[in-house]
Amino acid sequence: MKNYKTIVLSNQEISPGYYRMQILAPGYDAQARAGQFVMFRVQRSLPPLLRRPFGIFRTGFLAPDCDGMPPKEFIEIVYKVVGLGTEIMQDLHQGDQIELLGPLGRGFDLGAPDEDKILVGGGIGLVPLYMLAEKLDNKARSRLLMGGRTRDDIITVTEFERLGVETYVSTEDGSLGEEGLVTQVLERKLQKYPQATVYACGPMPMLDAVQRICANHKAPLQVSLEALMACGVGACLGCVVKGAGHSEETPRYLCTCKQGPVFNAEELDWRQLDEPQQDCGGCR
Amino acid sequence: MKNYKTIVLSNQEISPGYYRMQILAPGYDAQARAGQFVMFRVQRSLPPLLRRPFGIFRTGFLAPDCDGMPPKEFIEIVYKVVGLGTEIMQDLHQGDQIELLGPLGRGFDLGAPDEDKILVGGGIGLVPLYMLAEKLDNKARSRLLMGGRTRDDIITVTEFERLGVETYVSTEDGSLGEEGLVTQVLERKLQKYPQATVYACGPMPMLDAVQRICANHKAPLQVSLEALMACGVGACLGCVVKGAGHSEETPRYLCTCKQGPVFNAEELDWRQLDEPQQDCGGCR
Amino acid sequence: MTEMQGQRTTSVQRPRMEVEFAGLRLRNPVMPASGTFGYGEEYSSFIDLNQLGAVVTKGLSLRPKAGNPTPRIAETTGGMLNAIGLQNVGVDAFISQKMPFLEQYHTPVIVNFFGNTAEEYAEVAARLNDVPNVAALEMNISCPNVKHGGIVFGTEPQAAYDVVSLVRERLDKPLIVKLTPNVTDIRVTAKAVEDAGADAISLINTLTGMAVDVKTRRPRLANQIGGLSGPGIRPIAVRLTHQVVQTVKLPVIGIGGIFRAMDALEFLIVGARAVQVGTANFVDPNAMSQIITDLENFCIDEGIEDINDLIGTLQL
Amino acid sequence: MTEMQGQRTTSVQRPRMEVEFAGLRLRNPVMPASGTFGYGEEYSSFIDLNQLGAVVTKGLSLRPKAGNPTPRIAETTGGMLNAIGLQNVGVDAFISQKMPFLEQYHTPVIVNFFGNTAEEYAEVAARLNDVPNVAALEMNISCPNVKHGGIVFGTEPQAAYDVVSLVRERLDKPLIVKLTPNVTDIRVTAKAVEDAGADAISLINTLTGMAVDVKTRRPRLANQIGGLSGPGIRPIAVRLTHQVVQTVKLPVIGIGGIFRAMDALEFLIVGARAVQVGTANFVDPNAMSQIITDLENFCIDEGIEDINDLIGTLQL
Ligand SMILES: Cc1cc2nc3c(=O)[nH]c(=O)nc-3n(C[C@H](O)[C@H](O)[C@H](O)COP(=O)(O)OP(=O)(O)OC[C@H]3O[C@@H](n4cnc5c(N)ncnc54)[C@H](O)[C@@H]3O)c2cc1C
Ligand SMILES: Cc1cc2nc3c(=O)[nH]c(=O)nc-3n(C[C@H](O)[C@H](O)[C@H](O)COP(=O)(O)OP(=O)(O)OC[C@H]3O[C@@H](n4cnc5c(N)ncnc54)[C@H](O)[C@@H]3O)c2cc1C
Ligand SMILES: Cc1cc2nc3c(=O)[nH]c(=O)nc-3n(C[C@H](O)[C@H](O)[C@H](O)COP(=O)(O)O)c2cc1C
Ligand SMILES: Cc1cc2nc3c(=O)[nH]c(=O)nc-3n(C[C@H](O)[C@H](O)[C@H](O)COP(=O)(O)O)c2cc1C
Ligand code: FES
Ligand code: FES
Repeated sequence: MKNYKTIVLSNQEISPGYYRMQILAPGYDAQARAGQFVMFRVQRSLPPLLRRPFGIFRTGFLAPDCDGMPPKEFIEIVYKVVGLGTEIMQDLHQGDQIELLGPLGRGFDLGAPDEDKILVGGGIGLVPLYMLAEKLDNKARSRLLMGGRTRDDIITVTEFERLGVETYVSTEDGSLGEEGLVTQVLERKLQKYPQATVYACGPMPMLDAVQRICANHKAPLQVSLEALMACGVGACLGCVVKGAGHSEETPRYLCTCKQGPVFNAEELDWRQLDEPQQDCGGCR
Repeated sequence: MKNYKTIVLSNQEISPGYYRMQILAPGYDAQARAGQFVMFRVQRSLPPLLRRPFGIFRTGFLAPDCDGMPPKEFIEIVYKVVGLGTEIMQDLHQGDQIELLGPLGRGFDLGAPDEDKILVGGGIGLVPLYMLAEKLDNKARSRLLMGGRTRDDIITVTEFERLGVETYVSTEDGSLGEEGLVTQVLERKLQKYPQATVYACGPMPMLDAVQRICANHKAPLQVSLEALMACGVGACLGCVVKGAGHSEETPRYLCTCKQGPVFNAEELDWRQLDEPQQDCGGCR
Repeated sequence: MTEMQGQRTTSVQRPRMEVEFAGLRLRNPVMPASGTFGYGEEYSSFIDLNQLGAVVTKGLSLRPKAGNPTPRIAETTGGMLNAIGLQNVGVDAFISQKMPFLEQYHTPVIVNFFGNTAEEYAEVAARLNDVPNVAALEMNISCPNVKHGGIVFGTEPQAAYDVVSLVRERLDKPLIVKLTPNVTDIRVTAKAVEDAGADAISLINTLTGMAVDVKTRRPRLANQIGGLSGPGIRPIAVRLTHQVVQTVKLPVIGIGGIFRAMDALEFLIVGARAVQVGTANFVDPNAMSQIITDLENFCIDEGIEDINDLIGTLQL
Repeated sequence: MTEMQGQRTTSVQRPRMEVEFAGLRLRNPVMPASGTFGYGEEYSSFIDLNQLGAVVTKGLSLRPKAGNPTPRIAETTGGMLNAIGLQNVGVDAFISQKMPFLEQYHTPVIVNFFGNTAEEYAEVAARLNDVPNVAALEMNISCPNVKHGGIVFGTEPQAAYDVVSLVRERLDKPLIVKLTPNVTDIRVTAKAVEDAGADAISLINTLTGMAVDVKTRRPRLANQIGGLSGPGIRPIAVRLTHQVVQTVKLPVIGIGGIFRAMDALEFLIVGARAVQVGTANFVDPNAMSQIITDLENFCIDEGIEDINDLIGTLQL
């Protein structure tokens, strides 16, 4: 975990309203785990006041320079333009100075290589699943279910396919892949691979449905959550989510930034996760 | 007077810390008078909250496009980087969107063509004098005295010379032209041209000295002042300056933005103009 | 280069934007905040005064007031401090020299006023009572009472009650009382003002603040302290507006840090019947016009036919 | 990519940065504000705790406190609202689980605490009184008194006096009392707290605010209202600090919107002996470190040999 000033390497629109940004990020390739995130800040920009959290899409090394120096590490984030901060981000160019705090939080548990795995991503929720898929030892036994409202929300398909992960696409309007919800597909896949571990990231209603299906099938489930965050390091207690066993009398809150963003489904209180007040403004 | 969104045409450093910006500005060439100013805002930028006032250096027309449209008007401003707003301004590029409110305030009274005229500018105070010099009918009878701390503060000399105005340069450190204060030169010139009208813009201590010299010589004087401004149009009453006859008991305040920024020396209360509280933060 | 604009050129049914309260009928709920729009004329080349819900004047006193020494303003993060010192031409010069300009427009004129004593307040109100085209008065009670040790009228419920009662006796026109936020419990002042016979409440006036120039080690305002306004204070203003709406039956006008339609909507949703735009006018003379257009568009997008259907619809 | 840094590598004589007050001796006048720095450990991989003037903990109560439902935070222009609801591990768990980490450093630990009743306050203080490495206590009186209709202790001078007196009886360590800005006249509270035996005053806690999501028409905080912090409130905090310094003899710690050394200097110049940095930590975990460096550099540039020579040097 570090905080430093660094620069944007590239920033491109990859689908209407979705951008992919490469950032010079020493230390990340060695340290970052799938499911972790960064707190991103546009330097000298105020507003926004607070940093914005983004999942790590992937890490890597730049092609080495001819200067004999060790190759440079980068991370990539993929973000959807939704408000003040992301609107400013979309205008960033190569060389612009930013600040990066990370890698933060608890990532996915990669499990054993000989397990079946089903990755379920909705819209921007696909982001952390890419790094997860990349790190999985046995890609042949992993399937990725991609869901979105329209074809525009199905981002980075080619990247996933290049990894050699079997992918299934569904859209609510049928503009790409199967028409309907990604959870339909999950239901079918779990029937086919009843021993599978499920990894999911996406909007809360999707996660809620995924949780129900997994509970029915008794399939282990890891979910990656979003929450409003101020600090990202467990200091402000702004990002909490209700934990299993939470009640008015014995409240039990978990920090999404530190104890998450990836949780085992059993750790969470699912009855209350879909309450409207859990909605973080524009939670998708 | 108009307020509109427009774009930066160019923005270049012309001396260390001094920039010259060309802005697309329909209507200004016909309307703007020498000594008037604009309220400038970097769009979508907050902070700074308030607009920043800048004198108009010159107006003009771009070389006509081959599209058959009438040629486009522009203005130029010349600014010194001193704080938050000007720091952001120095990073603007061609095509960046900004907002312009103006032309504002009372400009210089150009007087009669057959008068001797002496223009006295200190540092950034040279800005409104350029447009003034340009508009004067009889440049042969006009002299420009340029003062500054060092050679870096003597900006846009070549532009003035190109106008055909006789220019005299003095710097406090002697790094360019005569060593000493511009007011020394003024004293000499007024002896030579005792009927001259004086136009001055620059830091308050300079204006104060100029006023004393002119009063001694009974030379008519017009000065252009700076003041902290919020609105620029006479609505907030933030920019006032003490008028002639001002006292604690019968206070008499004039709006720099509306009744100025150019005042006849007799309109102002010179005893109090050099009080420290008149200093607007970084007044130069 | 584009002239600022925002009107949609669709055939959609435009929502009803008029609001009515305290005997006023406004074209829309948007008006300038006192002291940020001069006497109307200053901004009239940038914005069509006929577009506005009302015009609110700079605060007027019985005699002309010179105001404070300079510097009078200082920019702060997300706001500005001002200590103008209520400089104004005085009520009589306003009536003779400034009203005629405003009478050219068919927009209601709300005259903001103040005094140094309760009697002065009452006297200003009485003089304005006879001016036909003055639609309503807005009484600024954030002023020190020189007869009572300089305690600000608006911070003492009893003093607020007394001065509003006195004005009420002399005034037939609608009386809006503008509250100061610099109190422990604004509900108490609001109640006092309601009991004293106000027709509406507007809030908030500026919060008291101070800034220091660290190089010279002087306060950045000659007056040392000044009033903080701008977007940074909006959450405080929304909270206070909410509290007052919950406390009194009077209609409320929300003020504080409104820069965009979204900001105005916060106040309307918590229950304000109208809003005033202050500091935003300095930043963008077109701000009110844009807010009006965007409020209409918001209503269209949300399927709201009458903006009154939005007012006070906070979901708790 | 550059690691953040700012130390000048010149041979200039470094200024004296230590400040002393209320029996505390701090390496420099910069410390975190309660609730924005966890229990110290959370930020320890980003900032060397040994660099700081002191560490101030999250507010502690007698029993663990769960805090409010979510959403608990909302960004506003130039600030943020929070309604964390004082979630904390409780004083006993703090002593057994959190103190050992802090004891690894030689930076004074200031423990912030609160209660729902005066007795609870006193009991928490008593338990902390016996913890050797706790350097001082900071008492947050911006909490509702559940025994008295939920009136906030800090808004009632008598209630403030009573609760501080009670704590004073049970506490030998230095007692800092942290004031709420949501009052008509903070000088009255400051005086009450001084009379009740406080050793120092810190201010300000957050201002009460509210924000509304205009699409859902709900408050953006589940708790409806929350505390406003950040750079937008700084002018209010500077003004209140100035007023309190002028009123009491106690040393004062300034808090509110401090993001840069320039901001800290405003408080020191009006007379604060130290400052606390809150929201800025979220934006930049390195903020305090940068502020300390820049304060030193400011002293060097201005030829100030001892930072104490700056304190209270406001030119009026
Ligand atoms: C752990 C984590 C990982 C994330 N990963 C990604 C990602 O890979 N790609 C991506 O596009 N988005 C991701 N998000 C959501 C992303 O943080 C928000 O979309 C972003 O903060 C919106 O900022 P804004 O200023 O554009 O929106 P605004 O609505 O203007 O933001 C206002 C405030 O709300 C917060 N906020 C708004 N939406 C969200 C949200 N959905 N989740 C959390 N905070 C929110 C902002 O951070 C800010 O504090 C992630 C969120 C979390 C918590
Ligand atoms: C009528 C007029 C004409 C001007 N013409 C020019 C010009 O041609 N070229 C040029 O470089 N400068 C000019 N100035 C000064 C210019 O407005 C300031 O340098 C500029 O506003 C500084 O902004 P900042 O954000 O960089 O500084 P900051 O110090 O961060 O500004 C803080 C606040 O103080 C105000 N301020 C600071 N210095 C001045 C000042 N000297 N005068 C007025 N307000 C100030 C700012 O507008 C802002 O509100 C003019 C000022 C006036 C009133
Ligand atoms: C420069 C200035 C002058 C003001 N003068 C007055 C005044 O004369 N009377 C009054 O009641 N309020 C006055 N106010 C307060 C505003 O009307 C308004 O209540 C306050 O600025 C908050 O709104 P805002 O944040 O939109 O500016 C003034 C505010 C400013 C900034
Ligand atoms: C998320 C958050 C939690 C806070 N928790 C506490 C607390 O537990 N006790 C307390 O006395 N103040 C608390 N505060 C108030 C801060 O200590 C500080 O007084 C306030 O934020 C103003 O400073 P700032 O503008 O630098 O943030 C909290 C503030 C924030 C933003
Ligand atoms: S974001 Fe601050 S505790 Fe999680
Ligand atoms: S700047 Fe507002 S009156 Fe001059």
